[in-house]
Amino acid sequence: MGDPRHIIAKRAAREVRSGMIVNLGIGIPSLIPDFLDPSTNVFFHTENGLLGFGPTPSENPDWALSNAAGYPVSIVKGASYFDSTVSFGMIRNGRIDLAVLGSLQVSRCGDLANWIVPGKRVPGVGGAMELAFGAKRLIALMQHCEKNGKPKIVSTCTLPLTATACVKRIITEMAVFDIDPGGLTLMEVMPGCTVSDIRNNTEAAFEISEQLKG
Amino acid sequence: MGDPRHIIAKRAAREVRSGMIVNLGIGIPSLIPDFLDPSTNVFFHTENGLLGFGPTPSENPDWALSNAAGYPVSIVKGASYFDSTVSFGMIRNGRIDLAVLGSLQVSRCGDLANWIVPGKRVPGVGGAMELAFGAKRLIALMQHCEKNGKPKIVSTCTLPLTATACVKRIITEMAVFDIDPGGLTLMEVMPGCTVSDIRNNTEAAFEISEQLKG
Amino acid sequence: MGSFNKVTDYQAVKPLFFDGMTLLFGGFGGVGTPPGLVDCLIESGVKDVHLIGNDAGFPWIGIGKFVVLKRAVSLVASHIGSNPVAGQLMTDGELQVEFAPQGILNERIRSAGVGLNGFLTEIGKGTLLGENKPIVTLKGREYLYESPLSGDLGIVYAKKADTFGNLVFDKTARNNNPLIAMAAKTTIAEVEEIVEMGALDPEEIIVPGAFVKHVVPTKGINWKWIWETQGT
Amino acid sequence: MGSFNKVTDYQAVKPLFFDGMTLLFGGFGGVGTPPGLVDCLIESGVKDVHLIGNDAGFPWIGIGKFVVLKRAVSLVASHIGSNPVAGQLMTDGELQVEFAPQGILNERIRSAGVGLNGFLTEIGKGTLLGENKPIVTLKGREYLYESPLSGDLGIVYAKKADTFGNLVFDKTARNNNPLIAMAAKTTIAEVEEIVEMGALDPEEIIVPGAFVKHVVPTKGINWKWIWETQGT
Repeated sequence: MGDPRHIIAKRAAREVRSGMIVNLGIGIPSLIPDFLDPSTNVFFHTENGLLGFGPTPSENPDWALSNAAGYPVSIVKGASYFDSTVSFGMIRNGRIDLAVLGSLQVSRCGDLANWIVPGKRVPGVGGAMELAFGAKRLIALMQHCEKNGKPKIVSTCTLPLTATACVKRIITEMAVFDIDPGGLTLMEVMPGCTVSDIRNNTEAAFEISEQLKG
Repeated sequence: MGDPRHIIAKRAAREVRSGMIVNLGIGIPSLIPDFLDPSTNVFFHTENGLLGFGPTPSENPDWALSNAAGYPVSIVKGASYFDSTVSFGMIRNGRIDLAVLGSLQVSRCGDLANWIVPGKRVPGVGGAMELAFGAKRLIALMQHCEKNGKPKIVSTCTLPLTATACVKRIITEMAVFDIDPGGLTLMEVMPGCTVSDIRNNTEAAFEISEQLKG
Repeated sequence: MGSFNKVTDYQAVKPLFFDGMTLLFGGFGGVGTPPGLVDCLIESGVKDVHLIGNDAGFPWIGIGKFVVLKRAVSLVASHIGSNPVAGQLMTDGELQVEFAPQGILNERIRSAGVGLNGFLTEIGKGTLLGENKPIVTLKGREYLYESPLSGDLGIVYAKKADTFGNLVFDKTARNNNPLIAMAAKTTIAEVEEIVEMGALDPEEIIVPGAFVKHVVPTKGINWKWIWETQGT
Repeated sequence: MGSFNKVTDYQAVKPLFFDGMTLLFGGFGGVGTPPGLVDCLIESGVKDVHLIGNDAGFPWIGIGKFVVLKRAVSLVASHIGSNPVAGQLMTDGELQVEFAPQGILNERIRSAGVGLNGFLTEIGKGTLLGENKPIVTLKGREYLYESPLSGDLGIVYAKKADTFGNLVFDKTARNNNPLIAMAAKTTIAEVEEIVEMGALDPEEIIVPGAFVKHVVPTKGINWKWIWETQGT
C-alpha cells in the first residue's frame, strides 16, 4: 500500500469534472492536480484573488502571482484577478462548484472540524469557514485515523467546528462515505480494505450503500 | 435684478475651491460650473460612476459617458470610472469635500427636504440622502420663497425629510445663512436686499453674524 | 458542460424569462441597460414581473420600454422621474414602487451578490424611506437593517466579454451592472464584442466569468439622448 | 492644497505613525504588503499598535517583521500560522489576536471603506468565532452581526499610481489592498511606478485617488519565497 495521502488524492481527483470551478485546500487536496486527467478542463480558484491558475512556473516565479498557500503559480487562458471581497463573494454565493478541504474530524451529519486543535498550534481559520459554508459541494479528505489510531469520522466532533452540516462526501485511504440528512453511507471500499476494517476504524454509525451490498 | 437661479449659482461658485472633490446636484447646482474661475482645479464626482468629469463635449456625445442627470460629459486628466458601490462608498465615507444640492425646504437645525412633495410628483430620492449624509460639507441652494411667497427656510420642515441636521450653509438670491448646532445665522445679505426683507421672508428665527453687524 | 463556452443568442435566452420572475436589470437612466435583452423580455410575453434596478428608464429607453406595457407588478428603484408613465402606473395602483436611496439599493444588490445577509446603515433614518424597516440597536445606537436583493434573472450590458463570460464594461455604462451580474441566480450579458479566452487582460476583467451564465452578442444600441426623445 | 499632487517620500510619511494607532495593512502572506512602509513603521519607533490585516506574514516578510518586535498589542487576522513568533506572542499573552474568517474580515474592512455600519452573516454561526458576536434575529432566523473595521492609517502596495493617487495593482498582489485603501482614515500607497495624471486608462483604475492621501515611490520589494526563508 502506497502513501495514504497519494491514495486519497488520486481517488479525489475523480471528483473533479470538466466544466467545474474548483477550490483545493492546503494539504492533501493540493496534491490532486498531479492525478488529474490532462483533458480535465477546470478553473481553479484561489482565495487571494485569482480564478484560473495553472501549474507552478518552471523558472522566474513572480512575487505577485501566487496561490493562497504562498507558492508561485501560472495562469490559464480566461483567468481573472480580483480583490478579496470578490474572491469570497464568489465562494459565499455558490459560484464554486467543488471545494476539497483537508480535515481533522467529520461528524456523521457532516459537521467539519479542520482549523484548530485547542492547546496546540492555532494557525487560524483562513477561508475554510466560507468554503465550507458556500461551496456547492464540499468534499473532506483525511487519513482515516489519527496517528494513535483514534477514528476521525465521529458521531459528534470533539474539536471546535469550522461549519455545521457542510460535508457531502468523505474520502480516506480506506473508504468513501456520502453524507445526507439521514447520516453516513459507505459508498466505496478502497483496495486492500474490508467493510469490517472500516467498521473497526470508524466511530460513527453508517449505512452501507445498496450498490456495495449488491 | 437678474435670474435668481443665476444669482444663487454665481454666489455658490465661490464655495468651490481648488483641491476639492465636488458633487453638484441637479437644478441650480448644475449651473455652478458656468460661474467658476477657470483656474479652479477641482474633481467633479457623479453618482453613476465617474470622478473627474469635464465640460459637455461639443460633438459626438458617447452614450456611455454621461453624468447622473443623463447628459453627455467629457473627462479630465486623472479621471476614473467605477461601479455604483464604489461611487456611493466615496460619498458615505466622506471623500466628497463639498456637495451642493437643490432644496425644497431647510430647517433652522439643518434638516433638508428635497425629494418629495406628497400628492404631487414623486420622482424618487436618487442619491440625495447619501450626499446629504456623507459629504464633508453640504450646501443647499434654493430660491428664498415658493412662487406663492411662502418661506422655504423654516423652523421645522413640513415636507418629508431627505436627511436630518446635514445642511451647513444655505444660499438663496436674498441671503447666505450658516447652520450650526445653535441654529441659523445670517452671514451675507445679497445685493439689493435688506435684513428686514430677509426677516419678512424667512419663517425660521435667525441670528445676525457679528461681521454683518460690525 | 466542460467547454466553458457560454456564447449564445437572443432566441436561446428568451425562454429563460418567466411569469412572476424577479428581474435585476443593469443601467442608469438607460445607459448600460442591455437593449436587445429588454426587447427579448418584451417579445417573451411574460407578465407579473418584479423589477429591481436603478430607475425606470425613459418610456422609449432602457427598462422603460417594458414598464409602459404594464407587465411589471413591482419595481424597486431609486427614482422614476424620467419615466412619467411609471409614475402614472404607480399613482393608479398598477405598479407597486419601492423607493430606496441609490447607494443603499446598490449595496442591497451587492449583498446578495457576495452571499451576505444584508447590512446596517443610518442612511434614511428619520425619513419616510426608513419607516417599516427593521431597527437594530447596537451599543445604544439605532441602525436600519437593509435586506439583500437577489433575482431569478439578471440582464447586464458589457463592452467586451470572452467566451467564459469574463466581463469588461464601458465608462459610465458600468454603473450597477457588475453588482447585478453577481447577484442574479442566472446572469445574461449582452455584449458589444466577444473575444476568445485569453484575449482579455486578466487585470481588466471587472466581473469574473464565474458569475455569468450566458453571453449574447448585441444587435446594437440605438441610443437616444433625453433631448432627442422629448416630445416623442 | 489645490494641486492634487500627493507624491511624497518615506521620510515625510514616517511622522504619520503614532503610538496606540490602529493600522490597516495590505497583503496576503506578505504579497502586496508595502515593504518600505513596514520599514518606516519599524523605524518610527511607535508602539502599542493595533494591527488589522489578513495574516501575520512571515517573521522576515510583510507585517511579520514588525510583529516580532513586540510593539503591536493586538492583531485582527484570519490566520497567523506562517509567523510562529506571532503564535508564541499570543500564547504568552503579549499579543491579543482576534481571528476572523478571511472573507468576513475583508468585508468588515470594506464596510468601513464604503461608510456602512456592518453586516449580517451566517458564516461562523455555531463555531468558536461566532461566540460573543451580537445576534440579530430576522424572520425567525439568527444571524451574526459583523462590525466595520477602520483604521487611523492604512498602508497599501500598488503597481502604478498617478500623482492624484489613482491606484492600479499587480495580479494577486491586489488582494485586500483596495479595501484597505478605502477604509483607512489616512491611506499611504507605496508604488512601483508613478505616472502623471492622464497617463492611466480611467478604466484600469481600481482605487480612485479620492481614497488615497499619500503616494510614496517604493525602494523595491526584496521578496523571499517561503522556501527561501525557512531555517533563516
